[in-house]
Amino acid sequence: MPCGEYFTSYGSRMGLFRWRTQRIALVLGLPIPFLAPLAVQGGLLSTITQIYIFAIAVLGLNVILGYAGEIVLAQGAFMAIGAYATSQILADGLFGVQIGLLPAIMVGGVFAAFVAIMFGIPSFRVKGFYIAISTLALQFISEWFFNNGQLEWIHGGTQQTIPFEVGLVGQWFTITGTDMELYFISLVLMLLFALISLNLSRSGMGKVFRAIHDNDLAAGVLGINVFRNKLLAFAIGGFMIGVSGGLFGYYIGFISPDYFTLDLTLQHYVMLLFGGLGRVWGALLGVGIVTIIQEFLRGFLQSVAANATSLEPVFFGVIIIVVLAVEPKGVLAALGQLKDYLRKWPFAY
Amino acid sequence: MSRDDTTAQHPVVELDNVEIVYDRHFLAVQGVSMEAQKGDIVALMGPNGAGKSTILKMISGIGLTERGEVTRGSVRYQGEDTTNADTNTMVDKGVTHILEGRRTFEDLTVEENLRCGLYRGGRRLSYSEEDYELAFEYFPQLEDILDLKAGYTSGGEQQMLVIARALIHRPELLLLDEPSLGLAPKLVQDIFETLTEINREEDITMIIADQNAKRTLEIADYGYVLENGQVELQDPAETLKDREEIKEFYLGTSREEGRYTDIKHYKIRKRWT
Amino acid sequence: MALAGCLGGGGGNGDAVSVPGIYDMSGATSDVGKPTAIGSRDAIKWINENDELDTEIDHEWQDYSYEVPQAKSAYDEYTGGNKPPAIIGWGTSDTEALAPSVARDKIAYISASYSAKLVTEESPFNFFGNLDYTSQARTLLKWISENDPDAKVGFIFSNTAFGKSPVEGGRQYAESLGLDLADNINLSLTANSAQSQLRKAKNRDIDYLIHQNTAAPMQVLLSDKQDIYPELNVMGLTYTVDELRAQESPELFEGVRYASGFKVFNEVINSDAAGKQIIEDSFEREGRSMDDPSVANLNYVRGVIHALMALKGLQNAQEVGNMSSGPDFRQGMFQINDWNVRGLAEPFTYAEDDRRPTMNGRVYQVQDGAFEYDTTIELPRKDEWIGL
Amino acid sequence: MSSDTTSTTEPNPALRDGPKVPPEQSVLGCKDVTKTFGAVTAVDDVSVGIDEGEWISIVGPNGAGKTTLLNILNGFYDPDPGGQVYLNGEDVTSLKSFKRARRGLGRTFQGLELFESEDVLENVMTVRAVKDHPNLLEALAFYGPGRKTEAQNMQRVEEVLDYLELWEYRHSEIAGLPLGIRRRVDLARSLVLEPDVLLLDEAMSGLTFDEKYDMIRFITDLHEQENLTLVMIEHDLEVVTDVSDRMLVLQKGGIIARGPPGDVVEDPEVRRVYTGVD
Amino acid sequence: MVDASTFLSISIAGIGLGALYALVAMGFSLIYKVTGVLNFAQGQLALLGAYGVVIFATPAVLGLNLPAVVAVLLTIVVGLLLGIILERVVFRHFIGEPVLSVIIVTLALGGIISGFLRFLVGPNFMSYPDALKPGWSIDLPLGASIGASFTLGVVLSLVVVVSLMLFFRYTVTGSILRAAAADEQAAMVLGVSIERTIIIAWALSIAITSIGGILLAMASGGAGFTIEAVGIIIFAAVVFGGLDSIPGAFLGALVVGLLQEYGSFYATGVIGPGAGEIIPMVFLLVVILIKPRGLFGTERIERI
Repeated sequence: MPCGEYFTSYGSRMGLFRWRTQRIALVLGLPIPFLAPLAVQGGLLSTITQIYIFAIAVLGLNVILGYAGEIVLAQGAFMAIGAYATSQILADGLFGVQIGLLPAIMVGGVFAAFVAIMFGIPSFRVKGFYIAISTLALQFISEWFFNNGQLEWIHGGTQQTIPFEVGLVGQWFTITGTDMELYFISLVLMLLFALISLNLSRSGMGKVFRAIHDNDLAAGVLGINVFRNKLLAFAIGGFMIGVSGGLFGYYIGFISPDYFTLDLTLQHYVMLLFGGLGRVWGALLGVGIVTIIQEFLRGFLQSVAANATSLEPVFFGVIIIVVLAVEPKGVLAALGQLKDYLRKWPFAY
Repeated sequence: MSRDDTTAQHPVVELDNVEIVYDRHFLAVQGVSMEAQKGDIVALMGPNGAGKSTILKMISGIGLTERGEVTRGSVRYQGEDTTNADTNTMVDKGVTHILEGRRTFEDLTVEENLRCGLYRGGRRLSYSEEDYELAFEYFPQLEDILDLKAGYTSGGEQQMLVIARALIHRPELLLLDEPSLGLAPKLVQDIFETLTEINREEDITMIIADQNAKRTLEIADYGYVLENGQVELQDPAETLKDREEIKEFYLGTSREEGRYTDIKHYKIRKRWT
Repeated sequence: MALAGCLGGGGGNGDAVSVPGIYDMSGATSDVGKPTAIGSRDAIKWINENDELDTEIDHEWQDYSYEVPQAKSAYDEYTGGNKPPAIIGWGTSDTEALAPSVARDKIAYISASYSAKLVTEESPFNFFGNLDYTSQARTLLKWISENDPDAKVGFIFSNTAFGKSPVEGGRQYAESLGLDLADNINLSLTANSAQSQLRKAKNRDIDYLIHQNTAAPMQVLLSDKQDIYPELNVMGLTYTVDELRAQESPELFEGVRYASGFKVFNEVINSDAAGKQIIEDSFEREGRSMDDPSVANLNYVRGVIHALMALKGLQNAQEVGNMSSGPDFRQGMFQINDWNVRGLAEPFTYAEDDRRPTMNGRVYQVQDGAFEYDTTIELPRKDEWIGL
Repeated sequence: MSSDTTSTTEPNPALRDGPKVPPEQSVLGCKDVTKTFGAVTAVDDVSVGIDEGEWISIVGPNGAGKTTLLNILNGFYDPDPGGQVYLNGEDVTSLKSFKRARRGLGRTFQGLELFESEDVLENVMTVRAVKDHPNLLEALAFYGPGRKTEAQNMQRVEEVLDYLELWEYRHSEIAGLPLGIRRRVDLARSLVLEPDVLLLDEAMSGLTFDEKYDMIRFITDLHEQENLTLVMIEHDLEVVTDVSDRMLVLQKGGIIARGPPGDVVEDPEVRRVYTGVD
Repeated sequence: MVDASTFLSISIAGIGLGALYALVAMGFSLIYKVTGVLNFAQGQLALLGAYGVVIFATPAVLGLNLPAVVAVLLTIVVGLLLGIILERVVFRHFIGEPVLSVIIVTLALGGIISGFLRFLVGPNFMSYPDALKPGWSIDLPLGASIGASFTLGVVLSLVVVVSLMLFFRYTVTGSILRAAAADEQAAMVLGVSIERTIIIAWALSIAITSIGGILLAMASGGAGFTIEAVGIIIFAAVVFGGLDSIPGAFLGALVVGLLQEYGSFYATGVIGPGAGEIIPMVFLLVVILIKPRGLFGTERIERI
């Protein structure tokens, strides 16, 4: 940010792209993901699609964790709920009506949001650690639930195949799940949720969330309905994570409870923390960087020794600890600090 | 003045042109020089944020845990250079810091709180009530509430407990940060009287940073007035009490009754309705 | 490096045929996945060295650590450009996740996931080289009905799709054999104790317990068995036991019966099977010891079988059409008839309407930490068993 | 403070009457309120009734239950069963604190409780945002009406910041501000909700004479111009006697005296337990 | 199905299992009580203990073949050392950081430990040496009996809970540890070395947890990665007992052990397989909803 430039109105301060450099970056940068499939294909395209899909889940986590400050360890469970609901709706329709892929995914998100709200209810009395472990319990219950054949009448089967050929909306715009289609669906949904997250963070609601995060006791006394807004954050976040789960299910074409384990939660935490809690761009950056590091790390470890890939969590564990110790606000904040430092240099304070 | 000239070769504490920086960029104190002679009570005065607490914290070393650092000048204790020494070192040398805000261990009983004061005397496993004798001498009330959780005691009792806990520690230099904050006027008087007594009887040097300049100056031998991280005034307490600016801003004795009743509404601005 | 590989697409050099591998070398099932992967890779190297095929087999592979997203991106990497005719995969997680994709892309997928569901019409491009899980259980049930017809039998399994897959079909078969059946018992994949399970078995007077699970819970079960119910006979399906386990704790595994469609490692080495040459040459080339059960075990044989299936499929595909076409490869597989996989397994036969390679189950018993061949049970090839 | 008037030795019975206004009809009041934490009784059977436009001060030694009483009045704590709280003549005992805040009960905090990670403007804007119940859809889309309210809110907030002379600090991070400014931000935050009754919990503690003077100036103006009802916890007896209409003295959770400040401070009982010999 | 003898043997199994959980749970409570760290890596620390013995006592990993007793002692010593290292390298940097950071650091630590073990030992179940597979058991009335590792678990966890309670209540060091937990700075100005108290707490906690891990492994004849799951199960125990209460953790663990055994024996027919693992989780949720403070937890009064 150039020094000396001040906003003249609150409106411009709340703008999505406040600085001219940001606008230029947008104009130059936005077409890149849309043109990317011209240059890349195969595994890399698939990896980028995964980045988009996980980015939605990480953005959802960002709403709950970054905005409302609740530690939720049930990414896997919410994604599973989204995926199974989506699969069931695609198979049987919603009340017998085939509503197509995108609506099905959205309804899947609603299911996840509903469960997220249920598990947000203890936040009426407790916070922090208790929410963390009750959602951890949810994770385990969810794995058990989807594995339990006796409950097939609810979840519709432990393992389900999602047909690739499906209408996008209703029976129209039929797609066959090619790399390219998956890429663009994921990209558009990811951009949509990124925009929603950005809006949320700059609107009054985002302020309310941040106030609760900062000081929930004072927030309550100052007229903020803490409980309701926490549940709202759970709902919005849960919805996004559920959508990501539904999309992931369609991307793979098959769902099974063991895709949605605690490891997924940890992975998303690494991504979010790396990019920076509470920042949309940070979350996106985190998902991208961590996925790329992961790819290179795996390749590198494989070349070292056959079983060296089991060291992957060791590397990520170390990264998390170092990031939290050195720059708890993530990479984006670190860049900002660097910029600040350069601007002030050579005066230390 | 209780200055003992035979042992006063070195002041107990001596700050020489000290600059303190917090968090690597926040300049809290610049170029402060001060000293406390053996057996004295030294008063630190000044508005909030002037650097009183910071100076105490850097003397006791606890400031290091808050990312504070003496970046220029030196701190000497009994003639030894102790600039940026950590709390453990300073405690071993006989410095005890009573932090702002009556920091009792709330979940521990009064007795267990006092027990923590025994720590310095070697990591003992056994102890008896005799160890607490010194505390009960000055604060006999504590004896009746030994089994009460500290969190359930009154503000005055908590302040007494904190001072008593420090006394058991047998310090040579006691740093007190806002001992009167939030206490009833009556209790403030009691506490300050007891502090004077301790200072006399146990020959413990004290540096007191307190908002209540009036009371502090009453018991102090020497006083420093800080503003914006610098020493504005310094003099023996007797002299300071008579200075006009002190009266005006800290003692409130220059004007008569009703300082706040005559507030002129000179800056009324447009209001929303 | 994976990313570098991605950029290259799934090509390979012009005259080579690509058969990529997606293995678990480091993930949750790597204890068995790794020797299997080594077996496949060794065998393909041997095939290339010995010019078994006109062209080279280009065998790129990735370790997907038993994680589905990685399996998917590995798959997309190998299929992004020119689609290979076949892929050698590994286990339940990658096989079932990729089954819809291989069906869509028409790529044969050879793996060691033996769920009977994989031979139904829903997954026409999946192939495996063993008895399906249910038929492994049927083999053991038939053995019981032949040797101890009055015994009471129970199933114990983990509460997962993998664990449950043989249960329904197995129970039906047991009933038809007139065996006395007890209620099912569950033992989690991550169990630390099997005490209550064994107490149930004891309460229900179960004589034979058929276990579908992985090796770790098997070990837990057997260890607790000694304290609680030592008289119990435990029988395991293919992933519950191998030479490494048996050798490590011979006293635990003593007497355990095991059913499989292919031979265990030492049996191959001590036979004159043609496939023995592959193993011996590979071990010599890589400087491995035949006495190291962490590689020299039945899983290695499993891997070799996968490579040989791929080779056979390619050879036959060349006859029916184009070697590098998935559908032709699949047709090629259906040319396989009564083929004993160079002496490594019971004869395999694949048909368009029945992709079960064999219905013959070899029963082994662990004695002193070694697998002793007992007998071969021949099951009828019933159509209604497909997918059950 | 002066003490030249000879004090009476008998406690003044007029200072031991009940609430001046019946709590049920008061703008803010409580009846028979008790609050215990485990073994400790923090507030012991207290009834208070505050008249519209009054300025009440609550004094008492630390731990006497002043803040707890305030917390009960604004709903942060529920009183033990049996006690009632009234706001504008209505029984609000079962109403959560955020609802009482929306009905015009403002409050500042002893410990400030500012949203530390935001700047001054955001701190105040956040509370203001509550006023018009942010709508989820508007928030997600952030179009038309949402932006407009945002701009209106901004205007109000600017007025308050201007009034409290905080304009120059509006983009400053909370953490680096001096205590006096932070206390003013806290006040600004409670003012944007446009309260009828304002609870001030040691709003001047730790301030220098100048800062106190400013603070009192702002509050006095509000009191006089807006007829704002004020309840203030304060240790500085000088301030209390100078500005407030009535005062309450709390001791061990109970009210030991209430009435005009001049009379109360001269009461021998109050001197014995609180003010001491001075 | 409910006959007295079976019920008794299941109850004993539950208490035995619960006693093993209790060791791990007390390790958790100890750390929380003293350092305020909510350790999500307890399961992995138990795992480390379990595999420590494998590493030292069987030649499979490092070629060592030490006697069992030496291996166990060495494992505990390694646990103590690890406590020191963790304080020095990791937790020192997180004094006073928000709960979130610390929870995530422990999650990361769990990943590091289990990843490292997987690399070192491989994912396999590793049998314990015979010396650590005691065959004896104590016969009880009604035909029930309690096995060696459970007996050891009950005895050791009792010893640990009693000595920790005495330590915290009656020694200067115990008071100091609690004081440091309540207010670090106030303890520091009394000459308390926070580093030392944290080191003591971590070393003790990891040592106790390691013993729990070793006994858990002994109960199933060897070490497997499944032991990690204990890290989740103990949450039910510590929440029920009250997070910072060591006797609470002990009792809670016994309750959870019983629930698990009763659940898997009596409830699988009703609510499906895996009931034994799920019932403690549901129990945990119920406790959080109804009595989050647990049985003996300290009540925190929220102040503003």
